[in-house]
Amino acid sequence: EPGKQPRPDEACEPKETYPLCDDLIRVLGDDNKAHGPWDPRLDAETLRQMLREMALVRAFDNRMYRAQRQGKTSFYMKCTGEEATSVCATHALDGDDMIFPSYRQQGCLIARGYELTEMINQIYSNKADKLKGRQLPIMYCSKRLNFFSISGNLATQLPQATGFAMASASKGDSRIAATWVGEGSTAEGDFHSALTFATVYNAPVIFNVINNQWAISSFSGFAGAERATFAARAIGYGMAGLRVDGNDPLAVFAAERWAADRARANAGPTLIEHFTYRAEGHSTSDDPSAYRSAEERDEWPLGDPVMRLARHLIELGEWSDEQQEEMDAELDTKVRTAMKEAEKNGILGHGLHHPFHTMFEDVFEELPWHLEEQAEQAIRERQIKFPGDPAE
Amino acid sequence: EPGKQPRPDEACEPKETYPLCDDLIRVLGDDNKAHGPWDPRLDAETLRQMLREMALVRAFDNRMYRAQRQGKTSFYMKCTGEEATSVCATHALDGDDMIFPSYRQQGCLIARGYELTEMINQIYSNKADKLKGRQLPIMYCSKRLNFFSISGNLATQLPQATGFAMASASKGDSRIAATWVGEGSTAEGDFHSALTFATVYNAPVIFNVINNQWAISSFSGFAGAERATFAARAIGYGMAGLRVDGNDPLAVFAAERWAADRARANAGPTLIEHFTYRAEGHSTSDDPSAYRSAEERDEWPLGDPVMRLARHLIELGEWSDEQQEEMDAELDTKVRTAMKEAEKNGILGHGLHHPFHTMFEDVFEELPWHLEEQAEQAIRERQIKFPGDPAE
Amino acid sequence: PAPEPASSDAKVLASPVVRKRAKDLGIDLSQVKPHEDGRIRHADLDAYISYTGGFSGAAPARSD
Amino acid sequence: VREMNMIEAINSALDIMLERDDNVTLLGEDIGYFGGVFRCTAGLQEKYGKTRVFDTPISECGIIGVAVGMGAYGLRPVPEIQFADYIYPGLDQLISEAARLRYRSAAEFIAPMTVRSPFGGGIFGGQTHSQSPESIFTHVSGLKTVIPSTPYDAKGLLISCIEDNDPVIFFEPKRIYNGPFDGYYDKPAKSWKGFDAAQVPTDYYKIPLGKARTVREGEALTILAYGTMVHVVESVAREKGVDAEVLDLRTLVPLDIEAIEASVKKTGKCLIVHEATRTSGFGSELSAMVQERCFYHLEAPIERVTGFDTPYPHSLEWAYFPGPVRIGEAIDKLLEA
Amino acid sequence: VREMNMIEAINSALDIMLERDDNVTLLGEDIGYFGGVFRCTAGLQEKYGKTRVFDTPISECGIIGVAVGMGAYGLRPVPEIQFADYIYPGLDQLISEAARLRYRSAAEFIAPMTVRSPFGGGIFGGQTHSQSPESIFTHVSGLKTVIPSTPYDAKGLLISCIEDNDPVIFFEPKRIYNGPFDGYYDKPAKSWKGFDAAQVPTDYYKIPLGKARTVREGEALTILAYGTMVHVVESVAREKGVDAEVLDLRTLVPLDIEAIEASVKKTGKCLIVHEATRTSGFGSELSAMVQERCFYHLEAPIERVTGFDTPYPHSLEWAYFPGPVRIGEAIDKLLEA
Ligand SMILES: Cc1ncc(C[n+]2csc(CCOP(=O)(O)OP(=O)(O)O)c2C)c(N)n1
Ligand SMILES: Cc1ncc(C[n+]2csc(CCOP(=O)(O)OP(=O)(O)O)c2C)c(N)n1
Ligand SMILES: [Mg+2]
Ligand SMILES: [Mg+2]
Ligand SMILES: [Mg+2]
Repeated sequence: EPGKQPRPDEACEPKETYPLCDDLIRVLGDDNKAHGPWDPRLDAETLRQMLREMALVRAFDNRMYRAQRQGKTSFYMKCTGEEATSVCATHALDGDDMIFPSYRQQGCLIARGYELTEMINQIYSNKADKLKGRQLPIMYCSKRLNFFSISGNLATQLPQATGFAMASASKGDSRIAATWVGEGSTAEGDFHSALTFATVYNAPVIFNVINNQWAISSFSGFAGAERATFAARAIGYGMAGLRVDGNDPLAVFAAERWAADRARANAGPTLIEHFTYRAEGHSTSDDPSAYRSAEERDEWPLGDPVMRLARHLIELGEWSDEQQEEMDAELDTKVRTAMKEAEKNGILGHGLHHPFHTMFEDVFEELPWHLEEQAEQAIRERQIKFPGDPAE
Repeated sequence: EPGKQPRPDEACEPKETYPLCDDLIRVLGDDNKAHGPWDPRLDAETLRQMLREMALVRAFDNRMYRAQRQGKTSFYMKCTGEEATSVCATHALDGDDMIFPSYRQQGCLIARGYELTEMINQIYSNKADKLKGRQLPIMYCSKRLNFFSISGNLATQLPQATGFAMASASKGDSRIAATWVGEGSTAEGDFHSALTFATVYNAPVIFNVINNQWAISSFSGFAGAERATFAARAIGYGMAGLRVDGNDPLAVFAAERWAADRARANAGPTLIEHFTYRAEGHSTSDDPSAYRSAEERDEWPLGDPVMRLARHLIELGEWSDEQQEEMDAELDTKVRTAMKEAEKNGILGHGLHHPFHTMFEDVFEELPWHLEEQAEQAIRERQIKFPGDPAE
Repeated sequence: PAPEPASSDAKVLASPVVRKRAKDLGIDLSQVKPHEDGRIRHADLDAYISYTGGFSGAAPARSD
Repeated sequence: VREMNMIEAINSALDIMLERDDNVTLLGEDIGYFGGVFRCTAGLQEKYGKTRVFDTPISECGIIGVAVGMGAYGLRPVPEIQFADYIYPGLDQLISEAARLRYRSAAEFIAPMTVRSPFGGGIFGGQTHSQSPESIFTHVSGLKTVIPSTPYDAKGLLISCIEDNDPVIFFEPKRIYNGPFDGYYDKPAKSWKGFDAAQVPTDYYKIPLGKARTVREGEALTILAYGTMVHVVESVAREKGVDAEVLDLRTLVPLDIEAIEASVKKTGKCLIVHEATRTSGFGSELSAMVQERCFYHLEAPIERVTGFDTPYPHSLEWAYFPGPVRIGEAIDKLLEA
Repeated sequence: VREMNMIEAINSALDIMLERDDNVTLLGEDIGYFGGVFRCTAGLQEKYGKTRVFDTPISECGIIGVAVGMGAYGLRPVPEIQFADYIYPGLDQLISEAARLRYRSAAEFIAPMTVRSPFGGGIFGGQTHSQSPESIFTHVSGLKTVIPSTPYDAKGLLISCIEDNDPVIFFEPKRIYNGPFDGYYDKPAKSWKGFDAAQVPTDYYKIPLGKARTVREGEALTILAYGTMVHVVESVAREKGVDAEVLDLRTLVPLDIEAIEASVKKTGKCLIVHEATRTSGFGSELSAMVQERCFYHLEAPIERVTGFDTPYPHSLEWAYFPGPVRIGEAIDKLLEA
């Protein structure tokens, strides 16, 4: 029940959080009001900002999904319904805290103000893609925004975040690390390594487990959800754990901020389970109707986080349906403008890629002789295949 | 305090065991009597049998340690102080339950009646070693006794035990699997995989974590012991967990039997932390004085399990100091007789090894051409180096 | 990379099959005049053989 | 006999083995209810139940580790690793355990598992859905490595692998699941329809491990390939009208050295083609062996055509892929030598 | 300059780098208080404290994974894997993460780590304390592989690795930690005492990566080796009085191809020696490259002398080890060819 979960002090013993591992921290009630000690008491401006970013993520996902269907790129992944778990969590962090994301955290980047065109260039793997077309679409990276390079290999980011946090702590730095992982991916050994190292060294790191109840076609039970919550994993390590309604933007913010404050106060790591729902397919390569019922989506467990925040703002008298509609239209235009901008740099497979030599760069800091030889080979092949075309 | 820990029903909800994860199940009191609901009420004959086997393990360890020092083999590992965790746990299992050991479970083999000569042949890697000299000393294997091949790679046996248990369950078989792992090794990802699979499939498997407080030179805190017990790891998975005084033979037996009954009743896996103490160095390659104080060993936390059981039997009027002394002498003779027997088959590095061709066998079921070629090479080399000596 | 032209004291350049044939024929390859790229081919061996009037019957000419 | 693509042929092999042997058990991420992300196990859980064909947690270490334990019990597990790129977390269980178990237990325990995994690029999968790590496995004593190139072979080889009592890694070239690929990414994709090798008996049959297939006979040079590259090589040879002998190795370990040796001794020239990264790719072992065994027959340096020593780049994957131009160049070089 | 064995030389390199660069951080199982099971890190925790030199949980995945994160922060981590045989649980973090990070982030993030690990056999370590898995790493694009053969080289190379901004795997041949080994296990063990290569400057110096060392010059044949085998090869050549040119490769990737090519073109014959399992060992890559680049200079088949394709057997380890007899046979064969 919203508002009924106790909120222990940020510096408490991990034990005090254990009841929260089996509960669900909620702030927004059916009455669209904020309740209880976890209410972060954010000002309307911040709330509107979070709303806007969540809506932007939604608009972006919809457009990019269609772009993939139109053949502009090879692959896309939406985070529909999970926007709060990235956007609102990022708001609770400092800008220089380091984010170690999984692949469904476009919301973190958007919350940090990443340029949509940059994102789309990456998705199109075009000549302006700053990752030089090397990565699968949506595998972003931005050192400037303290957003680590996304890996295709699940759960590897967890020990990495822990290592970053250990390094920061050892340098007496106040930066913390936060990492995101799907509930299915928690079964990987990296999850255990990360939690073990984090407890042993009391690392200032936050583990966000996004329990959207599905891992491709596998229900969360295949990661152990039927016997214990994912937040409860924390108990085994003697780590603080929280379980939060991931579709409640205020609760997500509050839990993440609690963990950030705790980490920054050197009181240790926190595992947060964000209970949410993957409203769409796993990716553009997936058709969820093969393994789950259509009704499930229609019921949309926990409700749409965007609408929940909008209704809260309306309830506060700080927002209106008209504003919402206007904003949605504006954001869609914004996305479309960015798409057009990005398309000038090319779409996947239409020639406007990076020069062939870039393919051999950054394997090492310096190009060794064998890669130089191979680069020459690649460029020669290109000239043979497209005699007219200047290869580079 | 001995006897004060509640004993839930074997088929209980995992939750009921959680208080036991932070406690320590003890049966034998300072008065050398058995106390409380965990008293397994074993008859004197069984107790004497367990006592004898623990003492035999002790005698064996002492002789083999010296044999290594005398150059008869390359390596040895004692389990001094931890005898109960293997001997008494094995007694609680059925003979056809499958054991997936780590390297310090000589007690399991001895409890199942493995011939000492066989063990020593393996330790000497001599021509009668049924593992054909291929494995490091003490890396035993006995399919006949349902004792799986020991690996040098830590924690790999945990998912394997789970897989065995899953297979047994899927066949409707009543055999269960039990596996042993050092507390230090629980940090490996395999531990997490095993516990995850075991919960998801409700596998009939027992995870024995032998917390002897040291992993080579590293205190158990480096595996996370300062924040939570190892038994508490179970809580994170929603698995039953018990924490037991590993130097209390009755408590070890009782806990293992509880878990075995539970598994056999299809009520799921159990994690048992055996809290004990590695009284000696890690192995013959190790000198513990470099990292821990001499007093620590002298205090021998929890007391010697062999003496504790002996005193209990004496208290029961079923044993005496004289019998104990006699038995020790007899067991030492037994070990020395077995050593002499084994030495007839050779000691390490003194010629009485397996023929060279065996080195190429069992890589695959059938010898492929490249291994046949290599075998010929090896035999030719031997003839060049020792022209007189019949190579095979 | 293409074999560089042999200098006067350089080693003989030839494919293994040419070396084998020369060996079977008892020909010392260093006596054979290589092709202009420095490498001895079957044709160069053939030329050597017919020049020396040797074993041309036993070893039919081959092309590369 | 029925026309099947490679997915259907694999599915048929699994179906038959599940039917014939109660101990055959399939496990892997998304393989059960859903039938696998490439649908290779479609319908099998429904047919054989959840203890024979089941979904697993996302833990490759767990998947291979429990398969070792199942093998110790007496089952014959067939774990699937969703992409070869994701096998690394399971490598310790595969290398240190499955591959060593027979040896270290003196054959008391065995690991008769067949690890299936799609591998290779050319599907815009980016660097973590395109790798060809086969050479790593060929270095591991105790492991067999098998790679089919047609639906017919896939079924017959997979059945042999499952019946084999040693651990086998069975890499499925995902680029040719649905049709052979001649290397021209810019031409319309072909399906397996109409190809002889897609005529697959619906019943049980085996293709022995360790035997290569002569794809075409020739005198001018020998080309060694496996998986997707067999088709690319074949089409280049055809196109160029070169009298090449093409061998599809099918099994990398144990290798059919006899077939290779006989062919290279006949042609005197050898080209090795694989998609994997060049350095220490399996081509290096092939090259070394051919050189050792056919040295005095060699008329030209053995050539390797391979992927480059970079990760597989998403947008430049066709620059990475060892396609017709790279292969053609190497053939020319060999013929001119 | 001071006489050091290889352990002391490594310790000295680590000490100097900890001193010079605050970002250098050592981590691994038992490396802190205890100073490592081979004592390579002895005294360093005491000197630099527990945040610079620390013990870790027993999780190779964690060790390499946190090192990636530390690198992202700006540290220069030097993780130790206690034995090369135990690196497999950390392979995913090494291969899919450390080695790929620079590439996939277009150099925004790097993994400037040096993974140290003792490898190789000849110490009665049995199959899980004797492996030589180097070739696996040479197949991974983005990783460098370095193997020293003397105390002098160990220090100079290790300093270069630590300063290098790419991930490096630094394999330490444990058989020669305490003294060079000529392959005669039945003779008394030698220490490094009195050997030139044990005269190690106490100060900072570097040996560049990618440069081989000419151990001895010769005209009759070229022998390529690294690590322990350098010494075995050298002593066999000396003993047999063969005019062999011996190259110690020192770095496998990137390889000093120039030195190799020049030598083989001079001698016309090449022997490659390593302790690792033969099939797909690094010898195969060396053989392939030499053959590609020196083909027309070759007067005899390139020979490989290697460990066998079996696990390293405990009691028969000297039958496994590529010792003087095996090497001698190959040399004779090459000279007679
Ligand atoms: C090591 C590894 N194994 C398998 C995969 C294939 N894979 C990609 S996403 C996915 C499901 C992940 O589910 P979850 O962690 O719940 O994240 P979600 O997609 O729900 O956000 C799988 C199995 C992978 N990428 N990496
Ligand atoms: C994967 C792996 N990493 C490291 C080692 C080296 N090693 C052998 S024993 C050991 C300590 C294990 O300690 P613990 O698990 O507590 O068992 P104990 O020795 O106390 O019985 C280590 C680190 C190994 N054998 N395997
Ligand atoms: Mg999920
Ligand atoms: Mg221990
Ligand atoms: Mg099989």
